[in-house]
Amino acid sequence: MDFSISPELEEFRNKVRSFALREFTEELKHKHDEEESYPEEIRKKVFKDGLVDVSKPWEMLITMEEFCRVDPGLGLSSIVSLFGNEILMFHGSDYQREKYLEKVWKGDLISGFAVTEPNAGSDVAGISSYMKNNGDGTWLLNGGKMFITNGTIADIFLTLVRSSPVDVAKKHHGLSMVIVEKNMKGFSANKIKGKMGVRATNTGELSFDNVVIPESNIVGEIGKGFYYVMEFFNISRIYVAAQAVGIAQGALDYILNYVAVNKKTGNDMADKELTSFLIAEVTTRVEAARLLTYRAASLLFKFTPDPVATSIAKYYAAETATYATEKAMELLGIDGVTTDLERLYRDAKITEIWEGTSEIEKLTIARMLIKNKIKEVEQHA
Amino acid sequence: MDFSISPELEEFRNKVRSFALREFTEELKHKHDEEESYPEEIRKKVFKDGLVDVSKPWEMLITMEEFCRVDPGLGLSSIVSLFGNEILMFHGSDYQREKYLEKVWKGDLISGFAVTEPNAGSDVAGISSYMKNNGDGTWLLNGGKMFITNGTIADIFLTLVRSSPVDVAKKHHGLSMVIVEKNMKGFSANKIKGKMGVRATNTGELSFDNVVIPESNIVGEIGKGFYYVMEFFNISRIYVAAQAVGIAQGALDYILNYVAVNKKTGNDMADKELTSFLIAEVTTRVEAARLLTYRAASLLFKFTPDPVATSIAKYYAAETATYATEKAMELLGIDGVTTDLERLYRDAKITEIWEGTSEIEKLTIARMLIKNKIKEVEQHA
Amino acid sequence: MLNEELRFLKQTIYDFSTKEIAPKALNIEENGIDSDIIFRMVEMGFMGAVAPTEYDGSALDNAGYAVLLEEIAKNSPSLAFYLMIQNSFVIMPILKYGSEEQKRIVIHEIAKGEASGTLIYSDILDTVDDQILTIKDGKISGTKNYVMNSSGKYFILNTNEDGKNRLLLIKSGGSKGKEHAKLGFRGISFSPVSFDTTAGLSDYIGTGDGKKLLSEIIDNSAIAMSAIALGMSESVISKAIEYSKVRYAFGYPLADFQPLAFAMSETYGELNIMRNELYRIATSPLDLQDALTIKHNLIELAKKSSKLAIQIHGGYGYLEDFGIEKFYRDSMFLSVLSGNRVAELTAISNMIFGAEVAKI
Amino acid sequence: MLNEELRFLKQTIYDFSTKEIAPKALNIEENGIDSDIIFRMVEMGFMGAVAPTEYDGSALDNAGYAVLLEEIAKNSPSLAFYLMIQNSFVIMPILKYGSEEQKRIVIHEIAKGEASGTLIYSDILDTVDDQILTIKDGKISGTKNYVMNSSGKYFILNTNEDGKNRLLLIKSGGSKGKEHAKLGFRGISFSPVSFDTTAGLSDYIGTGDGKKLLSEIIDNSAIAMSAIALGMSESVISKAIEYSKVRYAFGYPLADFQPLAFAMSETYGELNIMRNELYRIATSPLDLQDALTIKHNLIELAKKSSKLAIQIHGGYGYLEDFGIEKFYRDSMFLSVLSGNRVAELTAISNMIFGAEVAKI
Repeated sequence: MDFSISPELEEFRNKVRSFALREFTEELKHKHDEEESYPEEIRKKVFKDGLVDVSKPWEMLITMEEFCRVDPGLGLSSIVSLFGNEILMFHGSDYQREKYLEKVWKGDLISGFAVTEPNAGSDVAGISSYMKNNGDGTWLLNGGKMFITNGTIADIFLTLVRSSPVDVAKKHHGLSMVIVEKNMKGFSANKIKGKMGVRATNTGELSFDNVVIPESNIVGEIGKGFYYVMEFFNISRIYVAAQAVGIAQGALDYILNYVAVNKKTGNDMADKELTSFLIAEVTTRVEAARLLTYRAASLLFKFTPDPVATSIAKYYAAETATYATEKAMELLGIDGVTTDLERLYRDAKITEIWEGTSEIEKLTIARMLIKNKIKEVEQHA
Repeated sequence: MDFSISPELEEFRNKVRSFALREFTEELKHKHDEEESYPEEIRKKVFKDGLVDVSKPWEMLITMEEFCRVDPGLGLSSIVSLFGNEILMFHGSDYQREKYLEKVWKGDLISGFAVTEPNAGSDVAGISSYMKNNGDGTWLLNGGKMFITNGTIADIFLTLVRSSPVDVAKKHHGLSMVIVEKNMKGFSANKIKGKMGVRATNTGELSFDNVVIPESNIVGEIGKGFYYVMEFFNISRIYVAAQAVGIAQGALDYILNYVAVNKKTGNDMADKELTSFLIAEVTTRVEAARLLTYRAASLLFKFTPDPVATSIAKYYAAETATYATEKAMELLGIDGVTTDLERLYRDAKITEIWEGTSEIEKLTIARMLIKNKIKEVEQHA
Repeated sequence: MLNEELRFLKQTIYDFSTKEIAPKALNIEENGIDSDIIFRMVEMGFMGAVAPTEYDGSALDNAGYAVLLEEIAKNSPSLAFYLMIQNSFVIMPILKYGSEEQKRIVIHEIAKGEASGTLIYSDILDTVDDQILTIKDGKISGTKNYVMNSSGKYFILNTNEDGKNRLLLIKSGGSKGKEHAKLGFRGISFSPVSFDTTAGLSDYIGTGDGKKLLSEIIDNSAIAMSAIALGMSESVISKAIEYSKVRYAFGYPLADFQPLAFAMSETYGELNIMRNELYRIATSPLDLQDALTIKHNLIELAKKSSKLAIQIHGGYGYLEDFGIEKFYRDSMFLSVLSGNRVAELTAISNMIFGAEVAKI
Repeated sequence: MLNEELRFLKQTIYDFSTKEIAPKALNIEENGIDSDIIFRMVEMGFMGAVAPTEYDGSALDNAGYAVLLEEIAKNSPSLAFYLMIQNSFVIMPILKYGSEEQKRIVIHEIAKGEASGTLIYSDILDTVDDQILTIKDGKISGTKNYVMNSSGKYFILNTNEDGKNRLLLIKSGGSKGKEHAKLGFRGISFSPVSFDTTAGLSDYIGTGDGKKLLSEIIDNSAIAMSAIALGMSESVISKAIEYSKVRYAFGYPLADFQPLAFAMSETYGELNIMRNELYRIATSPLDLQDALTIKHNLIELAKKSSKLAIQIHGGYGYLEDFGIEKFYRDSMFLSVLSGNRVAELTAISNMIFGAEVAKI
């Protein structure tokens, strides 16, 4: 076992951290949070500086972590234009790769991933957006999507739709993944305003009103959409875990800085055991969250993703992000409410919700473990 | 980063697990718990089967984990005869190595590690056992020790004593490490009975009444005892973390088995989300504890021990052991109180106490982090 | 919160518990509840605490009974649980469902210390390691694995006859198996009991479904169990507080360290809140939702308090002689014995949600 | 637990809060408390809730005042906190320490909605980002960074004159800085205020040490803060319960999933226990230990409830429009504003331990 990070990756970490500390200025952090506006200028810089390279997954992960450590709103916004690209990478046709994927990778197109609907969140197979076969090589799509990141700025959406009538016993059959372009007739998007946190990210509600989907925009096999989504969650949840680790580390940074500053000004807070306990408890959980995340990532990046490891990382890291920001606020008190920590506190909570709530992660973990144990018991019986 | 365990080590793990499952019989587990008796026969077997080899630290760690997973009382007893051997390994003279250490390694001598006193537990430098220089190459030791593992069965004790008058401002100076033999005149030991758990391990109270310590029994440098103990904690705490991981995993084993058995008998407990959540929460913490422990171990085994990583592992793993056994009892309910789980529940709590309470671990973590942060802040200032 | 009468009762029992029970507490754990203690329990009127005076009881009301258990549990949770078995598990069901003959004989004998009884209620706990007793031709057969006070004379138990569950009161007739290793309440026998007997005494108790009656009996013991948990929490956290004032580390008493002091005072604060709520409930018309809620909260508090107290006591907390570790074991055992946790949480949820929920 | 009078008051305020405040709650968050609302607050007698009738107040006692804040906080924690500032932070100190002139003018104006006041108490919070105001030659100078309701007319604040801390009541005279980003209570202005002024009105308030008086004022607001936390918890957990009945996942309402149902009903159960304790305290002679204890517990409960409610609401819980996320922010802000946590825990510990503890 080797828990050390390669010097190259450490160097990369320093590079992205420096970028974030330099480019995520106080002014920009405040502005995009207050106005709920998307920081396109920063995103451009991130791509220009070559900080986003899908062929280097460890670097992607570290970028996510270090960006969110400094500011989740700006940090996420700058890289989330790639959202869903792995689905095209694994299942897209040559046509789709050329027309969409390569541009997404370069940052020239913004991608969105559209699964959630007003009445179907965690229950992915509960979606009702429906696509009917016109029989002429095209399909007619109706329905809507909710809470879609990049909703009003994305050029394309990897969209999960129902492509054959629902079979109640097998609800996850008959779902397909299609590419919806923002310019398609019948497509519209409304910006969702008033998020508690990550307000620099763009979120929208999508509407499909008789949108014509050409056969060429169906990704992979028809009817396999549910499985693509689950496969994708094995990836995206690891990135959410990295977000959460970054946020938690950011909160810990605030705690340690505050204590050091207090110590310098003669306040004895740093010498109080209560402070020590808080630091130890938060540090411990941050370290645990990071290790769980890196372990899940190392399995994924070796092409042996483990959904249990992934869900453990996502659930634990998200809980840690919320916990760490709470504890930091508790320690900093009134000095915390007017700093960036206040925003971090608002940002953190989303990691327990998106890409699968903590509740869904727990079910995923338990179902697989129980299944394995029953198999094991039966083999011994 | 590589989180995988080598196939050789996995094989070794299977071997020790098989040993424990085979040798730690229901009868022996009950007997030694009930009678509070030391399982010398198992210890002999463990050494005979070559399961203890101090030159292979990863194997030692895995043995600790897997033994405690099956039964902490028997498991600990079988390997704790080596207790404190690392101090001799690092600081012992040739004479001490030959006379004591090699025999301890072979299992022919039982070693004890005697630091704690009735009035000094976490506060190591608060001990008052005192050794006076006779000026003739011998020292005269008086005082006593409390909660000493192997107290009434060890042949030798690595004993921390005060060797010069206490300087209140520098209490951790003037402490030395000496080897006390059980046969020395003036030495006596009483068995401490009535431990809540790990009752197969032997615990004693030691008394030194004008014990003559020859110069040759002083380990390393005079006055350096406190530092040797702290250095040793970097090792022993990792083993306690491994104990705790084993106990927590043992509790998880009970949970999963119980759910699988219930499922087979038609009880729908396995399908209840409450059960799923419990499994997911316990599994997550066990995984986190294990990763933290292995990380601390990997640093130690590369001779770059990190006290922060060690204390994090010890504190978190111990908390997890207690937590996991509690949750298992909660799920199994009345079915749990008559099984081995009941004993595991009693055993677990000790890991939060010995070799440094959780409170001390937290202070260790925080102190170093605060120190580093202040240094960092000062450098930037 | 307590009125004068209750305060006086509390003082009396506190004194008794401190002077007579505390010194024997360790012995109770090691050797069980001996006849001397039973004798004193009878003299004090505790064996038949809730029974009317006509059956030789003390006719304590809910609050008085809670005071009794709280104060006894402070020193011997085993003895408190034993008293609760007699009163909540045997006397109360007989008073409620039993015949006049059952009342006259059984309650009298218990109140006088001539016999003790128990309730076998594992049928309503989710268990895989237990059987349901059956009746055929007037003969009870089967083994119950989890019987507290299994050496008692009277058993209230559920049997299945032709698919119907019925509660019976029988006079021993069971054969006691080997004592289980005891997680907690070590002063009380705990073992399997095998039955192969014709029902004794006047058998049937109550007319409804036996399992439902068992649930009712357990529900009705909620305040009593809460009082035991409360007494345990109080005792163990008070001991931790006192110890922290006299035990030094690094030159200071443990009480000087904020995280320790705050952990203890937070627990103590919760304790006060819960105590007030418990006695509010005990002195009001029975509200099952409130009673089950406080029971769950107080048992959790007992677990939390005892864990904290061990930690404060360090190595000493781990030794039986110091009387701390038993609270850690007893609180978990109380939790296990306190009823069907999931069923009760579901019941509470249904009441709160005003609908049947929590099915999955 | 509440007597008939209080129950009637509760019903009245509940109706008012539901009909008049709930529809405006979102607007309060976005645009502040407008004059229409102040007008209604005056009409209802809430601005001077605790003031005697001779100063145009409603003369509510502790319990009545708690009922008011609890019911208002259910719909608008901002408004409830605003009312608490007026009553606990301004009116009460003036009643206790102020001159007759201060009472006649300031309390009257507040009760009539003609002015509002505030208390600057960051001096007793551990902060590195704040200064102590000084007085020299009758002139106050310095900047206070953390002022709630900084747009109000009257300020009670601490100043240091020749090393002595004294509490002053002054008539504005400060210059309001840029509004801070607001974690919570967004309906109330929150900004730095710079002073460079001679003290107005009849200046000194109270005779003791200014910081000690600030602590007393905060201590005395414990029941009021508790009531706000209680109202918030109740509101947010009730919303979660209702939502869980109508929101489906995997074919079932969320309320059918045990871990969700139990988490909600456990929180709800704690809430009931705390409510009973709060009103017990509010209707008894003041016990500071009890009051601080319930405050800490209720604020923690408000944080816990709101976190759970967001989780139950999923993505919707994260959106301002749904009125859930504000409780998450407000409860944390309330925690921060509720006083000096460490000092209060130390005070509680000292009372429980009967000695000075928790120093390290």
